[in-house]
Amino acid sequence: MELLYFAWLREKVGIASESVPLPDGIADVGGLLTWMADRGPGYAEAMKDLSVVRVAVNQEFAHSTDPVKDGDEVAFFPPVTGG
Amino acid sequence: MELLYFAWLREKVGIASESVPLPDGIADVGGLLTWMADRGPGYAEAMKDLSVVRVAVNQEFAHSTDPVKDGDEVAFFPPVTGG
Amino acid sequence: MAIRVQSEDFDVAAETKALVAGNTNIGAVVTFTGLVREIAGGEAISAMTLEHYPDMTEAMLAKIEAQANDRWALDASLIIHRYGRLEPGEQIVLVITASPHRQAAFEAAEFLMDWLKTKAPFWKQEATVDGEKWVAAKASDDDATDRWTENFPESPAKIVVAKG
Amino acid sequence: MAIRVQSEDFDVAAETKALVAGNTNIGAVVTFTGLVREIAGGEAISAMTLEHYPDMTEAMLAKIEAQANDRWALDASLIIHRYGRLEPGEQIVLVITASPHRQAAFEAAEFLMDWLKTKAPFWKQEATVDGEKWVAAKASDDDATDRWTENFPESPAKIVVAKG
Repeated sequence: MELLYFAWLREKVGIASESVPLPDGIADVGGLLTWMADRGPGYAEAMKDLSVVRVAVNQEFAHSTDPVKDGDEVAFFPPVTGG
Repeated sequence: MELLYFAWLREKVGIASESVPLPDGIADVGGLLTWMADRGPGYAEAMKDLSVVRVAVNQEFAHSTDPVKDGDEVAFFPPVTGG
Repeated sequence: MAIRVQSEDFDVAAETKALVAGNTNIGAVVTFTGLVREIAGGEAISAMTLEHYPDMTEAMLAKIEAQANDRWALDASLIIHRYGRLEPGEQIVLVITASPHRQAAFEAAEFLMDWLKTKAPFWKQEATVDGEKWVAAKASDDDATDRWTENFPESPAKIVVAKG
Repeated sequence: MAIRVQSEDFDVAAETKALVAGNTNIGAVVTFTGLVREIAGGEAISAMTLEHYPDMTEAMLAKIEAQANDRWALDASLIIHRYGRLEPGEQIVLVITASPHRQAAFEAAEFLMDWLKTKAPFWKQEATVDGEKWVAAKASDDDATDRWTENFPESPAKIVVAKG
């Protein structure tokens, strides 16, 4: 799957995007987030306060119970501030 | 006093403005309207349906109980349709 | 706030630029432009003629300005209303509002348009194939204005006269 | 409806003209222009940088277009959003709506702006004397969006994860 990071999430993780295989046993957005927080200090820092993390799966806003599968584009970012 | 007429009220009355002395015994907008309707066929026609007549005294919207006095500028017109 | 009543056309871009230029406190600019429609009330019109009462428009301006500025933090605002003969596609009216924030700019622009529609002394006459017709006021415009306040001080209330 | 995401500035007058030209069914045109303010959240800013997620903006467009057209009779509409570095006074965003009637044009423009503020994937970073700061989202923007619907289908709901 393709993981994308934006704004301060990108800065904390340290990269804008990466390709990873779907981790074993992960089937939804909530599982993916828990797995992400364990990948290292930058990821842990980025996922520390999930109240300010939004997730989009294949360019659509997703909830923690929404499924993820290999091949998905999953983006992590703060609440939007455009307009 | 100066009387002004706009839109179809002007067309029915036949003139855009006229100067008249304050009629005897007239002290408010309602009295003036009743007096106006008796001035001739054009005036009667213009004042036939008062639900579509608006009055401004000295450039301010006025109610039937608002006073009129000599020297006032009193305008008669239909509900506005600008904008 | 300024109001201009004129027969000439106006340039929205130039007016906006003049209002906003150099004021970096402004974060939101709303413009409303009203155009003459070719079809009005189901009938084709070839032109429209606007009559007005200039002294009253001027006299009303100070009040509407005070109300708008009491309600919203406006950095600048402008109203232009044309009179005379206009053809379909031509511009009739312009409202511009500028504020630090978008909600104030939107609300003030709507308020000023509602005011123009129900309180400003302009009257439209449409030229149709059946001849010239004065446009009737819409109750929906009064309703739109009513949302801004109860007891609007200069409400153009119906005249009720005791027949005697 | 069209949406354009670009680093270049835009010309409100030219965009409006292109949308409206020749359509005499249009009676009301509303434009909203968002500008970079010099003071934001009480602090002076020297510039702002906008980051965005282009594929998602594109993917969201069809939905927002369908919603706006279900709700309002729009003859034309346009959204332009800039990205990259912008200085105070520069234009950030443009929304134009055109309709036979003013209420539809106003409401649709507000709806599109509320959507942009809460759903469109853009992020602002401000340059202040203390360095660069990411702008925090405002709850008031979510509230503004909530007025348009309950159960907004693509609502960016908070993620709740059971800690285990």
